[in-house]
Amino acid sequence: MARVIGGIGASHAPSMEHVYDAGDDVRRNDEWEPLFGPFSEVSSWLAELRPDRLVVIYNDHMDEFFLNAYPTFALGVADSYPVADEGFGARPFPPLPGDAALGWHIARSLVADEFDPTICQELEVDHGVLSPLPMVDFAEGEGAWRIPIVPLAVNVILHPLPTPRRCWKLGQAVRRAILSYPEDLGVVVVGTGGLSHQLTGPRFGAVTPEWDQEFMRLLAEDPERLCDYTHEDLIKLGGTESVEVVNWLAMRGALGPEATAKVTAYYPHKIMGYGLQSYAVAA
Amino acid sequence: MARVIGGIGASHAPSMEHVYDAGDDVRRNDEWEPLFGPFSEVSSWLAELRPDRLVVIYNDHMDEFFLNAYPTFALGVADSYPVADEGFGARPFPPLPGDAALGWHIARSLVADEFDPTICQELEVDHGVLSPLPMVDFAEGEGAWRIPIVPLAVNVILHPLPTPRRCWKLGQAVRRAILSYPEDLGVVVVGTGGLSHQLTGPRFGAVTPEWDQEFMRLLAEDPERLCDYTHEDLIKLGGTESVEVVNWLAMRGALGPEATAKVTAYYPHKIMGYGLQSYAVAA
Amino acid sequence: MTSSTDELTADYLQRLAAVQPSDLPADLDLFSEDTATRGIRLNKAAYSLKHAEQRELFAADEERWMEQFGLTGEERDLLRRRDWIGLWRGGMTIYVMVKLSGVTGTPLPEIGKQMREAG
Amino acid sequence: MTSSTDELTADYLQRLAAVQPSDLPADLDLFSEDTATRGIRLNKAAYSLKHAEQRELFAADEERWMEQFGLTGEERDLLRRRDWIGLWRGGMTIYVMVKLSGVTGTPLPEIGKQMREAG
Ligand SMILES: [Fe+3]
Ligand SMILES: [Fe+3]
Repeated sequence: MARVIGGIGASHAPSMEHVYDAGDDVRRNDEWEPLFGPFSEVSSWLAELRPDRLVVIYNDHMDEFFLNAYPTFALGVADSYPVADEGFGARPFPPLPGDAALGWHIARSLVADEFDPTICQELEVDHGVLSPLPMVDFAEGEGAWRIPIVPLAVNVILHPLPTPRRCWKLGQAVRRAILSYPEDLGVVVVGTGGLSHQLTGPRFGAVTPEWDQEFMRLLAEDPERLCDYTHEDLIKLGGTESVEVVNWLAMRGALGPEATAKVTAYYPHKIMGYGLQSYAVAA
Repeated sequence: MARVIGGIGASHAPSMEHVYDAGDDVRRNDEWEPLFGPFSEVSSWLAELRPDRLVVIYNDHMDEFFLNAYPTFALGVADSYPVADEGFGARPFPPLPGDAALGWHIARSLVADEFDPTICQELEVDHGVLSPLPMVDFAEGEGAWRIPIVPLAVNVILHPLPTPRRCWKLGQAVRRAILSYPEDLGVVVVGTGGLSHQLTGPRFGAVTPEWDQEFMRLLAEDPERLCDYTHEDLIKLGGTESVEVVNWLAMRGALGPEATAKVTAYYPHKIMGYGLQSYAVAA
Repeated sequence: MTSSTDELTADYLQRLAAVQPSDLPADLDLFSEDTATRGIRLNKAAYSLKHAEQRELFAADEERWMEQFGLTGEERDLLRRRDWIGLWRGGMTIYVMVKLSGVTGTPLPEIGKQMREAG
Repeated sequence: MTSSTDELTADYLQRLAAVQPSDLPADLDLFSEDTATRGIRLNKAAYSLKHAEQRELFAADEERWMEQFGLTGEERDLLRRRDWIGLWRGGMTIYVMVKLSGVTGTPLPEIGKQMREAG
């Protein structure tokens, strides 16, 4: 049976892509070392852990899904996920390898657990996946991804949004799906997005470091407390677009009660509260 | 507050469209009177009941949704629903009037109730809506629809399908959404599809009248019993494509415990078990 | 590894099993993981026929129409031969097959006759 | 009518209220029923820019690009003027606005500056 062997929470942002694409000189300069340093620590940990699969809980930014039919939860069941063109041409990464069989199993398990996913045989993934993932899973020398993924997109854009509690339960359901998968696979669950940011209106650019750090502390120590927050609470605390942190909450729900935070890094910079957290799970 | 004032279960099929479009001479001939007679009875009842809105629980037949992103539940939040071109040109009906505000309210209520709908600002409806609806809600003289709708599409095509129990609960949740809507509206809930039919493989054309009638009896008298049926049970009893009857079960869940069947009509003909049932709800 | 699967209740495992029909007679099919994966190209092709331009292209130049969907050689042959049973076995759902029945002028009863004879 | 609403539990009503932020400061917006309805044409227009052909059309002939989306005269003016606050108030989400920032060569900080000054 498959196992959940670790977790990662990570911000996502186009800025992370620009810095990554600029190469090591920029990644490791004074401005970006506080973000990329911790990422390389998590990358080394992941290389040692050698997971067989990543389940990536993220959100799309109207690069794949549009208002004609906006899914609350959308699950990939493909063997390959092309990189979305977000309006500037797609970044030159090869398509991300998927695991359709695991995706279908998760689909069945979610439906059995009374979740109502939109099931995607084709899905282009945007910076919700592509901004953090190369930092931990791309072999630059070989120009190749290492670990097949199953992407799971959460609606954080078009209200009504699935509640933080629903996202936590989604993570718990993803855990059951992994544990009931007959193949012996080690799976790391990734949640991306946030932390604080505000991209519209007069508060444009507002970042709230105290809440961001409190969020990561609660996520590590008392995650169910976060289920009591409404989106209104989250918006007031971290900005309209910060509600993406529900993706971290879903990730945390998939880890089981015994998980412990290892790396916790935070770097508020310009218009983003960048956060990174890794979780070890007792074998 | 809005109220649920009635319910309708009705088969849907392209054949019904061909007969309707051929006009009264064909509708009321010996071959089709057993189907169209009861429909006109339900139509008269509806004209007396004068509902303000119809919530139509149906399924799409790959006329709007495709395998790139197949929703488990998809809810319309538009003020107008064009008629889909199913491959033969769209039937010459005007777009169906919608009620976007009621749709959005149902979306919020479903999300609050931990359903995960795909929210549709644009949606073309196919014969899942368009084959039964003109029989009860189209003013032929004026060439106009009478009652604004909110369409709710259920995945009955791409397994894993939402279970009969989940669909029953969906109906119950739709009921709560209607009851909590602040406007004073009378709403009739419609469920379309089935009954028995088999459109693939060596059993093509098989119809199972005994089960169809038992299904309508159970739906009227003991609907929760139907929640214990699996899709496997339904497929064995009524054929692969008969699982559409979960749309009736969702409709029934929306009516509350006090509903009673009025019209119950059944006509097995050629490759379809055509069923029609209307429900009165105590005021 | 039993520690992790201990978390899975009997109720969950029963529900999980129930969403996946596993005891159907061989002559009853499902549109699910296997079929949907196998049939993706054929379904995409026939689904396109909901657009009038695609129907016109089909009528004008069926080979050029087929070129758009990455079909395998075998899939093209099934389409050329109007091999309804083969298309069904290749994973084409009945719902897009109906659109193909339209552009090819094949009445549904004729498809049904072939299906029944497939045995 | 109380008979029907008696069915609604306090727990349900609280959950229903909680999914709809109702006490946000005026300078915090939501993308929800009102915005999504108001903004559908503008969002469709900017969303189209994920396709290279649409970006090329925008660059070649902005007016012709705009004709595709049923935009109102006012919406066209907002686009012509690069009125980012107006577009935001017109219901355009930041996520498609970013695509528009690309084709118009407007850096995000410039959009942010305008947003902050909107007050
Ligand atoms: Fe984001
Ligand atoms: Fe149907």
